[in-house]
Amino acid sequence: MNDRTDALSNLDLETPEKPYLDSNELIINMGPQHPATHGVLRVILKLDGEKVLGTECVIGYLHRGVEKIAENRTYTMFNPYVDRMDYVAAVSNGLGYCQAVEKLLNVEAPPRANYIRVILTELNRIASHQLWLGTHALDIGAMTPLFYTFRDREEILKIFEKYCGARLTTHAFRIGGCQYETYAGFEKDVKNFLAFFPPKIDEYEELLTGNRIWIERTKNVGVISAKDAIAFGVTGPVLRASGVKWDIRKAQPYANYADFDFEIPIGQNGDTYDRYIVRMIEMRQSLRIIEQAINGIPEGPIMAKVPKVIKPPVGEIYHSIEAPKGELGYFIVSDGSTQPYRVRVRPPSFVNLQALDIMVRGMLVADVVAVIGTLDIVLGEVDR
Amino acid sequence: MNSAMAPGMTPVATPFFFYLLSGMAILSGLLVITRRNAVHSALALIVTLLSVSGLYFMLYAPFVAGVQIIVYAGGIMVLFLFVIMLVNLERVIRERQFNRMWPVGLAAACALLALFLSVFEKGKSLFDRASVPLSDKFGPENTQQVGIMLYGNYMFAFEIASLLLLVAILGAVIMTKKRI
Amino acid sequence: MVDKYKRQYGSGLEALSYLGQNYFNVDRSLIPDFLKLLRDDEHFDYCVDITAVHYPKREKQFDVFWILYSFPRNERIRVKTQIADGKSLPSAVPIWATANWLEREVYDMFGITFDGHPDLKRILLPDGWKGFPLRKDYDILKQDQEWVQINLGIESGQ
Amino acid sequence: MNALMSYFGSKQTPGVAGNQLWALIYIFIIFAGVAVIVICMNWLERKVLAHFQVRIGPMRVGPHGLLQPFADALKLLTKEDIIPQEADKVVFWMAPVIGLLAAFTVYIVIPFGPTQAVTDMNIGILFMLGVSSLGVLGIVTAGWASNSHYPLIGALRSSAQMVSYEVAMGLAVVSAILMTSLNRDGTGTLSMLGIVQAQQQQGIWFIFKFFPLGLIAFLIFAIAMVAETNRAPFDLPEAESELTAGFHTEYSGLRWSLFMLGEYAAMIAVSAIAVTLWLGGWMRPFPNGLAGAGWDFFFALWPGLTFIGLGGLAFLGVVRMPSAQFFKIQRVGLAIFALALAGLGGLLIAITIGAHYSQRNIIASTSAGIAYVYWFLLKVAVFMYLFIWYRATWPRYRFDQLMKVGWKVLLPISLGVLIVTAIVGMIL
Repeated sequence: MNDRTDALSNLDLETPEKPYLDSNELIINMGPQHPATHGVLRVILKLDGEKVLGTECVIGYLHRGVEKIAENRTYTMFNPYVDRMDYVAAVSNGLGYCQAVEKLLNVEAPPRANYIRVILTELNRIASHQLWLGTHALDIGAMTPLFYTFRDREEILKIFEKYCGARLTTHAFRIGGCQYETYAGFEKDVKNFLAFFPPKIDEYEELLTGNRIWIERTKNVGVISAKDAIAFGVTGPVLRASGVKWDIRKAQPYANYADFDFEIPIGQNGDTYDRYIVRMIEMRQSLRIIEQAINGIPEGPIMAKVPKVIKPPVGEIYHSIEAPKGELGYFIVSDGSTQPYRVRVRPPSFVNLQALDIMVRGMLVADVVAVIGTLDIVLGEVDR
Repeated sequence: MNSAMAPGMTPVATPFFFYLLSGMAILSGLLVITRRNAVHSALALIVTLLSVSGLYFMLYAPFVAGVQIIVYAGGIMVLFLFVIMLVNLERVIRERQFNRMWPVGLAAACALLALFLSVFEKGKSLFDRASVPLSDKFGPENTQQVGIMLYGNYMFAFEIASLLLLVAILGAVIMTKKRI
Repeated sequence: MVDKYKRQYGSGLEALSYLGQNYFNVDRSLIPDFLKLLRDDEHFDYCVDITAVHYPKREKQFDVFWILYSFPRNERIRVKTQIADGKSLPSAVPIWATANWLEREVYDMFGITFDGHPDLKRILLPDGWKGFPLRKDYDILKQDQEWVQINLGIESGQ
Repeated sequence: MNALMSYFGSKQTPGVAGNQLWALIYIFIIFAGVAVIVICMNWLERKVLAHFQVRIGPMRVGPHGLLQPFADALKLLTKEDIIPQEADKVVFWMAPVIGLLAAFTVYIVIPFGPTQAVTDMNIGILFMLGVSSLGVLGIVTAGWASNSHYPLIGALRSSAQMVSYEVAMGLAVVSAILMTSLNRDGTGTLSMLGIVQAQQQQGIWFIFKFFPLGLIAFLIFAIAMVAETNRAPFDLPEAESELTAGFHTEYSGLRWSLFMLGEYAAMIAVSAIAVTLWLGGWMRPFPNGLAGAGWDFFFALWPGLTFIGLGGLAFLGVVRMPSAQFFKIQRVGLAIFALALAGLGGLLIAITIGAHYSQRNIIASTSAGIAYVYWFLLKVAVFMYLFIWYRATWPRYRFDQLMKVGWKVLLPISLGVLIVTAIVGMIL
């Protein structure tokens, strides 16, 4: 495969003034098989000793042509495919897609369905952040949080499994509402989780938040200013850690997020530590939303009146939601047939990953790992 | 406290170990200058240094032997390797191993050898050739003797040397670091 | 805002709305200037997405979309233009840094080139791949057999 | 036979006494013992780490995974031996051997007891520091010989790290050596035995000497020794998430296991230095405060009681094991293991009691020797546990931070401690 040399020849980054000893720049290939790239990401690093002079991401190893598949499936048939993009936040993916098609059809999901959707999506946000925390901490060298977070993530996955039979690729929602009524004991399970989880967050924080080494490894590492973050289209916790108070759940509420009272945490420095803190607070805020939702869940139908064969009128729609990783958008073009003419997914991980280069320039190799972790990318979504 | 020269201690197979160690030192010394690969040379040099350190042990000079290991083999050679690994070896390997100056170098080496031999011959009378261990002349503990010598008789020279080293360290830091 | 631009650009610009979402249909010739105006004067400082749609039967085969968002206005907007196959568009990288990868993906999938892009090459597909998979004439089962045989050492990828 | 028996009752280590037979026996015991301890450490580390992390660790091979390390060793020995094509074959082959040799050579001067050492050297501690500093050569050459970028970066990191921390480590050691000279005739010693004997004579472990000076020097050493052995949180040379496996990325099978053996042997060796220098070496707790034949006997019973206790723990495992037929073999195995442990404990107690009542030289010196080795190893075991604890708790330092800690924090403090110790020593 000669795409290695191609990639290297395109890596024309300016070299700093010549050092006294004529030592070569080191070019190392991080990935596609590497313990810290969270999948099959390949980063070509140009190093001066340990210092990063520049990076180049090579992606696409997991490209499955999701957007092409969509054009050859009906609207309903495509629904399970979106679970396979960001496979740690499958519920969010499904919500975004279902709502986009509902918008195109001009139907509203009934209130009870919206409540179920909010509860499951927020649970999924917590699960996604847990997975992020465990792997991020492992990248920085702390082994133990990984096991703690996976232990507690299990409780969420159990709820998913009981609700829809799947743990990871849930396919929980349908166009127009939810397929399944909540199972008996759903309310109890969720309430148990609400009581169970806050002490566990304290436990994670005890291991990391005040830890000197953790602070040294994350403070002022991978800094991205608010201006740069916006220019690079970075969204989600990464944007908020840079001090931009923007969350689609608040800015342009979808489902029934407008009914709930919650806060958007923001950071100041835009460094890895702030992103860590922001996500930790987000988990607590998600718990708040779930608590309000489970207490206020109304009775009623869970499915809107949707035709058996979904044939939206000709037109195009863009709908986006706040996925755990950032803005997840669906741009759907309908030609009036049963199959979408074009589905474009705006993946948060893909866009956020682009900022890796400016975040790690001038830092050390160890920081690249920390920053990849803190961007919280899922390669299934980057490559689609 | 026991020392290496306690009465009960009897050296084993001294000539054998002497020839083994000096043979190793000479052989690896030759390897140092004949290997094309600088890392191999450096490794051979480490073997030389360790053999010489073994010889020091046999001369009842454990302190010198220990310092030889810790400073040369453990410290300086590691830095050597560090630097060698960073420079581009491929170019070095392609170059000629000996340049045109080698007859001059050989002549200089022979002259040095002659000098050593003459000093050895002339100075024979200075050294007692009786087979007493060297250290017995100075006292029971070689290490303590080294300390007393360094901080007593040669205090001034020692301090001058350390000052020189300090200047060298500062110079190196200033030369390599543009911004302190 | 709409009126102002209509006056400025005349027939090159159409302001439309569908299901409550606003979009501009603009002429290809307005493209870099209008996007720049939107960013500088109207604070559409966040480029959400750049994508394209292929209509093989039309003369100008491609619709290219810029989905923009403005933080101060809390408003989304779409800019849409049509170009023919083989024609290129000016790159939006100088306007929004994020356009870099997004345009690469459009190039990768549709073969639309962007002038002034710093590093326009394939992003998701391998560098040597032939064909642009999201065009309508590219069948879902189609693959670059030659590439698969050379690089993966197998007869077929299916 | 004479040489064999003359050792008992001797007041010198075999090396010093010129007793080559016993020197060889000790070398053999130490080699085999370290290998066995490393294997046990492997099991213990996995088990302890697992329990830190709400897991249970190895459970399948043998009862409670007791045979796991042996299965691992077998697997590593039989694995295919891969040498990368572009590697420098000779150096690649030599590197693990260098590391292992350096790690094992230091054991000849470690005093497990006043006579329980291969030999005693005038420059014991210097020799230990010197030889253990050779261990870095194994890592550097391994990284270079692999001819690959990750190992090279690992090797560069490790050489810089080990050379840097050796400085602070050496200065901390010097302040302990200074303390040995605070006796009547004012001469200190570099001999490992001499350092412990100095603590015995002064009636205090050096960790408590001139409180807090000894403690600070000890802590500096304790930090530096983690860095020296490349363990978490200073495990940058083999940082998994950054450099895959650092300097041994290209190694597999037997060669890889030699690195592991070397790493654990080095961990034990540096812990032994710490124990010797600051924690009174082989001495039992309160040798002066709780003196007398009764106390001696009480503390001499500890080794036997420990093994009986371990046997009891294993027996508890037998009782708690499910009663299904499937576990029968495991139950029997664990019960035999428990009995063996308890039997060993009983034997040790018998020797102790025998030594208490009998005057035979061989029993008395054996009993004393067991006690010395026991206390020494117990103290080393505490450090081993700490190594695992660190690994479970802390994230990894970054390279520049590591250097900062080494040069800007540890080095000035250790220099300061050295100077203050010298001044205080002169005044007193």
